[in-house]
Amino acid sequence: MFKSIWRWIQRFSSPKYFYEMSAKLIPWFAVSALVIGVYGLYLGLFVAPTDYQQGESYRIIFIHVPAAWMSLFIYMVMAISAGIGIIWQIRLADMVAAASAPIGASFAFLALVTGSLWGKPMWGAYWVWDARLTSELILLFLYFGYMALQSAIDDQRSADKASGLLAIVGVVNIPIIHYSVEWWNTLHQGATVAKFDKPSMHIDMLIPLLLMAVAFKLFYAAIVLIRTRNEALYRDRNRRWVRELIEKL
Amino acid sequence: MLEIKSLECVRDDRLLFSDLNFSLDDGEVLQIEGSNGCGKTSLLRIICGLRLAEGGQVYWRGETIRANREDYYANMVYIGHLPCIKGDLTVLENIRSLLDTRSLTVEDDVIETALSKVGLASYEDVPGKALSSGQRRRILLAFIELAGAKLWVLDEPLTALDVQGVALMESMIIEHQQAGGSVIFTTHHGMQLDCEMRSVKLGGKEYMKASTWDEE
Amino acid sequence: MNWSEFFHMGGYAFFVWTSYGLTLIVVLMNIVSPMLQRKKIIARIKRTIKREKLTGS
Amino acid sequence: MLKAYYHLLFRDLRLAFRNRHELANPLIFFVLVVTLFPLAVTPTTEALRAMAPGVIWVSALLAVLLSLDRLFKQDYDDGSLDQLMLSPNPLVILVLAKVTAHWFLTGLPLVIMAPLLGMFMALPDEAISVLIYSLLLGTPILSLIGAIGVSLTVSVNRGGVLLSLIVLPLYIPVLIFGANAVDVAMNGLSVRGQLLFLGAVLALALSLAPLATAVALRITASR
Repeated sequence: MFKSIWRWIQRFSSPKYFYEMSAKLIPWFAVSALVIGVYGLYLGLFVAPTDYQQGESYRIIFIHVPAAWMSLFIYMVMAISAGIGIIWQIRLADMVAAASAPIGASFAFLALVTGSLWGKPMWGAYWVWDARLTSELILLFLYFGYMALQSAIDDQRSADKASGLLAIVGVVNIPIIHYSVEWWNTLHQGATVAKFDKPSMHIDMLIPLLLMAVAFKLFYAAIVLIRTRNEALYRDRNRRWVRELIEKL
Repeated sequence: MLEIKSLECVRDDRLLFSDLNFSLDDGEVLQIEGSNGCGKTSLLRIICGLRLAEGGQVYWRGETIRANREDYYANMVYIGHLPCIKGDLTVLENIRSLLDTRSLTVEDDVIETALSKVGLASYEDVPGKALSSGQRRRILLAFIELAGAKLWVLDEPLTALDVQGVALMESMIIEHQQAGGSVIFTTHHGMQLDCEMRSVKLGGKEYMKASTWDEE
Repeated sequence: MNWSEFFHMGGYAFFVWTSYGLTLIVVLMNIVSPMLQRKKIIARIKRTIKREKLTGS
Repeated sequence: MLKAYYHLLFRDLRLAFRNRHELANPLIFFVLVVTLFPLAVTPTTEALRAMAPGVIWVSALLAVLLSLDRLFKQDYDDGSLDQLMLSPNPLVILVLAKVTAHWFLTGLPLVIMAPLLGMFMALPDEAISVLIYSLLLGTPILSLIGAIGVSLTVSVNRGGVLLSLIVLPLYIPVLIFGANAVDVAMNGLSVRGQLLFLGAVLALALSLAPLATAVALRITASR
């Protein structure tokens, strides 16, 4: 019983099988991301009412908050798949982890930049040591560390395992970092600065926000599949299935 | 005693070997042969449990070396390319710290006998940095002798040894075999061993060409 | 609401549109870079195949 | 098992004491960096007091970071690390021994040196004692987390910058609470919460970091 499940997992996690399957999945994710994203943007930019405190500037929320959520979500995905790769020796999981890092880093970067663009009208400065922005910055550093370690080790397998372990250590640390930054922030800033992403959430604001979050997730799914396909091609460059595939191209 | 079953090793996406099977009984000597880069060192590191194989298992007394870790490591000693000698410790301290990792307590005079056997008599207080590389390797020979292991895994044990050193290594292997121990080794130097010996050849023609290979 | 008012964003046009513009850039980069990467990898494997055929191994 | 721990601990300590000049280096670095701040900013008492907790803690952090290398580098280069991993004893115990040795050789001297630096930075007495407590709780965490970082990067050539890149973000909570404890003590408030937090993180690091380090060492050795 257990053995047959294991076989099944191994078959479905073989890079070759994944490569074939993912080609069919990507268009679905991409199209639904586009549709939901466009609808979300329409609701967010045209339908959602103006915030009575922040005026129109709050509309940055529809990308800033989903981007921040995604950066954290992708880190979790990275750590979990790296853990699967380390424990069960499933190569596909390592590939997913490696493919996720640049996407997650780009979302963290986006969250930082949009956050500071939002902060300028709110606080009068592009950068304020706000708890969320600071945590996001540290998260970006964690991504950089992962990618630096991944590219510094020559042997692919060691690189995967080493950076994967770092991702897991990072995940254990994220709550601690988050808590301590939050605590540090309340000490040093008091209540003079308005809270960041809690404008009184009107339902017409909440729906586009959630739609955008879903669109971002689908977008990530499409891109991570494309990137994992690249990883599979590159890592298996000497295996027969890749050679046959390339000769056909 | 030691059994290797369908071992597979991949390095930089090159298949070094696959479906490798052999076993080693008490009192057997086995040489791993093959050209540079064919995976001899990787194989020895897999046998020691330092490197994880892409497929297959290594069994010690019927159980995998992971399951039987404590017993295996108490009975196996490995010597790699590196000398494991600290320049700031004396010869005696060096050998003691090596034995400590194996949780062995050995009397001073036993160590002295072993040292004199490998040609390092009265070197006990000399710091490691004052030794030549051949002398450092000789400390390792004394360590193998004292380790009390049944299985010796030796990766290029003749590196940096002079003629007497080579002869010493050869006689030690034969002695160990006659006492019922077993040895796996690799070497690029000719080793004249006056005993029964088997060999496993890695990187035969079929593997050299097989830079392309199949899944599973 | 007319279009010029919409683009004006109540005086916050710069912040809002820079944010959305940057998002667009990041999204596009995420799409383009794996495509380029794929091209590079395929070209590299093709070169390897060619080399192996030449050296006859 | 306990014997294996002591043997390795004493071996590392002995090795370090054979190289006494190297032993002092992180300490001198620590004092030197702290000295730079009054020179760069201003030596007035109020200014010094305002930045003292942060400056001392950041310097301690960097001093530990610079010394992390000696945790595994030498053993990796001369092959002793392989022998340690082939020991019949659990690798976690050996990792703990190495980390303990590292703390004795860097963390503890930093703690001992702290009162002097507190005086340099015009800290009041009660703040100095809190500085000692916070360093006493915090530096072992730095060694424990650092051990994970080094064991992942020992095999990398010129891994020094890489090591700081992956370790420093993980040090942030310790820095925040350590520096804040001193800051709060200067204002005569209770620092119980901060020290308890550091203690909790220490307990967590003590139980998880050696495991992670052992796994990391296996990954590094699997070459």
